[in-house]
Amino acid sequence: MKKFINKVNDVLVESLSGFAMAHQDIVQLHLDPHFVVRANKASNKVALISGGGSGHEPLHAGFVGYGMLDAACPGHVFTSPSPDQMLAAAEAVDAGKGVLFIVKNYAGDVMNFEMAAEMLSVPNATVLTSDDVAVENSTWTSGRRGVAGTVIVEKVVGSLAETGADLAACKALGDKVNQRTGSMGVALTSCTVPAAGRATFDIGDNELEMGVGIHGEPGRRREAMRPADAIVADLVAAILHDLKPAAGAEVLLMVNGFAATPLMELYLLYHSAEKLLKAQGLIVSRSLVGNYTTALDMAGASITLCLLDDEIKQHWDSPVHTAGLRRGC
Amino acid sequence: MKKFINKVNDVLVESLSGFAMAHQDIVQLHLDPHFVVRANKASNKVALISGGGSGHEPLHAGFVGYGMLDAACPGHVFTSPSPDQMLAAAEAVDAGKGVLFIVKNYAGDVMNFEMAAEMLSVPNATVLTSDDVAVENSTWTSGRRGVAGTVIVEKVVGSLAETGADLAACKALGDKVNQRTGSMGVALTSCTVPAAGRATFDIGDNELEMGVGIHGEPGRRREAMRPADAIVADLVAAILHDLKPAAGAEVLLMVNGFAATPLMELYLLYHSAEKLLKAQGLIVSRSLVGNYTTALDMAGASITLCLLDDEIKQHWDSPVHTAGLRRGC
Amino acid sequence: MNTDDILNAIMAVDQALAAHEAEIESLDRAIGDGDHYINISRGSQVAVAMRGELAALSPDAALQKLAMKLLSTIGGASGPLVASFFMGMGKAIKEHNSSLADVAAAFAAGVEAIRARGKADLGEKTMLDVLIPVSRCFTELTAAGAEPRLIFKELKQVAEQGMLSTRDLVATKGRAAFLGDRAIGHIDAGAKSSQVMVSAVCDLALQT
Amino acid sequence: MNTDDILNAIMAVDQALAAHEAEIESLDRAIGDGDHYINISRGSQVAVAMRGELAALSPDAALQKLAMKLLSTIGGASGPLVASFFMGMGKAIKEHNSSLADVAAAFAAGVEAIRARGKADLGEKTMLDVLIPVSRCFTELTAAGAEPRLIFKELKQVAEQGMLSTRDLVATKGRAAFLGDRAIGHIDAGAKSSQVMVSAVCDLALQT
Ligand SMILES: Nc1ncnc2c1ncn2[C@@H]1O[C@H](COP(=O)(O)OP(=O)(O)O)[C@@H](O)[C@H]1O
Ligand SMILES: Nc1ncnc2c1ncn2[C@@H]1O[C@H](COP(=O)(O)OP(=O)(O)O)[C@@H](O)[C@H]1O
Ligand SMILES: [Mg+2]
Ligand SMILES: [Mg+2]
Ligand SMILES: [Mg+2]
Ligand SMILES: [Mg+2]
Repeated sequence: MKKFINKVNDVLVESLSGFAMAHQDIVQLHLDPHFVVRANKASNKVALISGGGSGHEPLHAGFVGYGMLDAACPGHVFTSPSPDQMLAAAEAVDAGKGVLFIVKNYAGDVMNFEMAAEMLSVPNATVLTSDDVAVENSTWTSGRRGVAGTVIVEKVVGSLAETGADLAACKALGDKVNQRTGSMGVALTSCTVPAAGRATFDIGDNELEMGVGIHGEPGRRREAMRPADAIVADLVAAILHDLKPAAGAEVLLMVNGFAATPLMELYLLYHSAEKLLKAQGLIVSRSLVGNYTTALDMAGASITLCLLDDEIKQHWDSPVHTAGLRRGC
Repeated sequence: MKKFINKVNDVLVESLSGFAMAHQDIVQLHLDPHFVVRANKASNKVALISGGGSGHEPLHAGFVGYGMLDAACPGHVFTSPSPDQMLAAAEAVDAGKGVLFIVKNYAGDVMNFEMAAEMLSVPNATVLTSDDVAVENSTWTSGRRGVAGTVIVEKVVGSLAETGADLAACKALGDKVNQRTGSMGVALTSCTVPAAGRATFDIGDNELEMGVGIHGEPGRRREAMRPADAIVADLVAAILHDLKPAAGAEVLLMVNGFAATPLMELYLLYHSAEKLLKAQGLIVSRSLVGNYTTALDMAGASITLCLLDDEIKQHWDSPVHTAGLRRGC
Repeated sequence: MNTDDILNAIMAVDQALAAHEAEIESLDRAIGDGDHYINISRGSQVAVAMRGELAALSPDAALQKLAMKLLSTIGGASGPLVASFFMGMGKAIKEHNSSLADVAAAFAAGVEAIRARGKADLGEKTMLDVLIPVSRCFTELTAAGAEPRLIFKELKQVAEQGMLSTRDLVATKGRAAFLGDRAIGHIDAGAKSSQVMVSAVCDLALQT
Repeated sequence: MNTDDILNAIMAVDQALAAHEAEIESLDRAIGDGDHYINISRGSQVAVAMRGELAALSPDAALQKLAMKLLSTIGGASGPLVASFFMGMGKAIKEHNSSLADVAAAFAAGVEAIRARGKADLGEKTMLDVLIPVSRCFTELTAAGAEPRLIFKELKQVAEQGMLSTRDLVATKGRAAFLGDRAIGHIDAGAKSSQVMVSAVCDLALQT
């Protein structure tokens, strides 16, 4: 393992501290318990709080700021944060209109946020994101994973919350966006958890993992490396199979890097995916390409599609000012 | 070599096409010869044109747009573009106030831009960036390499050009920023040029290359992997030795990823560097952390310092709207 | 049972986990995300560090305090589950001098709290495949008035069987659930760490 | 020399470069950025593809046209240098039926154009360490009225020596200049490709 770190146990606090120093105009960091809030507390709006294991940067702390989150609770690497973090964050950012938790659907995150929600005295609700189509939903499992589509949920609900909408409306929009969003990822290399010191999984020089999770969880299948167009065709087919868009539907196309894949390749994937979607009669009217929901140092990428409607478009296009996403202000 | 590509010869055009599709609100792509211009041509300003070998994305095409470049000329991977590209780009973006070329100091880039400048009928000037302190300047070499500091030059001069300043003023500011900027990089892995199909250099599992270039050129020395703080101390010392800032000087601190190093580690490096600079009595008042001048798929990072003054600060802070950097609009 | 027994159990559990680090880690790497040992040992280490504070408290208060600390320390899926266990046990245990039957009842309450929190049951390839059988056996044997040494020996065996039983299961809870059939053939990390902890406490009881 | 000779030389150069792909590539990887073979062969391939167009032109026009195409095709450091060579040669060559001495003079003009463009000279560990000695020898031998077969054999040797001479040099131009002493011990890629091209053209001349 070769990483820019000092002591394994200091990685999280040093990295969060650097993040807060570099973006002191946008965020403020609290330690023990760890959470990140906006530099300027918002008033008269539903407070949006997300969080999860670290290692997915810029998710979630990178999306704290005007137009997106009010607070983020970073856990240890790939480990859900604990309820004391959510409680302290909620106390800091509650502005009298309640708290909406945005939680990626993993057992650990769900249970920790659930316990925080139970202990919290302020009105609150939770949106669970579960956009990863690699794992089929079924009644007897805990359901699909939340991955890069979470960024879209945070952006869109974040925008609605700035308008002063109430808790129920924010939750409803979050659930709607989640239902209209599907993602699937592919890994070319494993990631390495600093504390573990070695690769999470082994993968051959000519192999890829189709449907991989953002923690390096195995996906649908291991297969031989193929041209980008063939990989994209499989990812897009799996997502469309799940979302079943109407003919001529308008979509947001996101190509998300897992951290070690260069922008040059991400744009090449975008080109391949947009061509394919157009050929299938879909209208790609919004895009996002870059490293937004990463998997430590994994080489790989995911494709996310979100079925747009006027409400989602309006809130996608609105101004946002965070470390990880900024437009219009 | 595992990359998301189709045919090696199609990488550049497919990637540029994806870039242009994803950012059609900002840029427009021309092929044969290849260049990228703003979606909306600017008027009554000096036209800023940069370019260089591809593989450093978002540099340069990612910085085309309001407040930065008017055009970018992407060459093949790690290969200077050719004069016909600069000539076509200049013809497309010249707005009657002349053309300023911003060129990283490599023999190939210098000669190709020089030939274009000689053939161009429009008044023009060139800023050569040469911020890499890893290679000592000397009278008998072609001088230092231009690396991540180029982004600062493009941002600052881009802002001045929007005010309608003339060609001489734009060139003067570009030269000033370049003189006040120093960078040094470190590689943990090699990069792999798609057409070559294998790593540019070999490096051990416990080694780093101190002073590496953004094409994988060897740096000052190969050494054993060390803690982040020790690496940062060497990078910062080399830059300060070169820039020799006055006590209490105000600086911009940039931590630039070479593509495969996660944001978590870049922020950890930022933390280490800012602490060190503060301890030396410097004031870190501006920051930039992320993948801005990459080296294909290399794991590694560089640190850049720019000595600020009021003029540079004003133009650093001003609005910019490009695919790779956006603020204030 | 008194607070001293809790303190000794904490030490025994911490040491036993450390002795099984590589094994637990590699199980979670195979079908989870590789951090289970890190999470659970972060918990056991903080528990060890708390022994001074806990010593002054009654067993119920000690377990409650421990639960809250573990809740804010462990994180991940195991954090809320382990914390729920000690909360449940702390609520159920007598203030002082619990009998073995009392401890069995409190243990059952702890396991029930895990079930409630994780909405899982026997056969879902989780720590419950160790804890539910252990709890049932503990309750039955104490109710039948079995000899303590026999009870602890038996519980170790039941824990071992439960742990091994997860090998052939498909997971329907936790990260391994994402794998479908691909999880078959791997023992669940949480089941292994639970078996290690149960064994360590039983060994402690057998020594004294 | 006529246009046919240029077309034949293009074929010969393209084949010779291809035969030395691995060697040239690895030299630029060692002390450059690894793309010299790709750059130069992109040029030779486009030249091959242009043979139809060039056939109708006089040698001077053909060389000028080739130069402009190479300028927009090769890129990198070698693009402007190679293009300058053919521009310089094209300006200097006679319209038709050049003698060997005319060709030597035109070659010298091409090499001079590289020097002017790259601001480099002998001993800076570049392609000029092949081209300058070859050009000097070519001029001298034709001036002395030497027999063509002897001239071409001699030029091949001079090219080889020039190429080998770069091994012990420190580079002061091009990417290898960033390396300082670390470039010692490696042959320059541009010197190698130049030697391969010179040799290929000499072999062609020797065959006919
Ligand atoms: N719903 C659940 N009920 C009971 N145990 C569970 C549940 N979900 C997960 N587990 C247990 O937690 C263990 C994983 O814990 P850990 O690795 O610490 O957390 P994470 O899965 O968040 O990385 C699994 O091996 C399993 O035994
Ligand atoms: N100023 C110069 N004058 C003459 N030759 C040069 C000069 N700079 C570089 N070269 C030659 O160009 C070669 C490198 O060409 P190439 O690899 O195609 O370009 P780049 O260095 O841009 O990658 C070097 O090996 C050297 O022989
Ligand atoms: Mg985890
Ligand atoms: Mg090159
Ligand atoms: Mg785990
Ligand atoms: Mg080269």
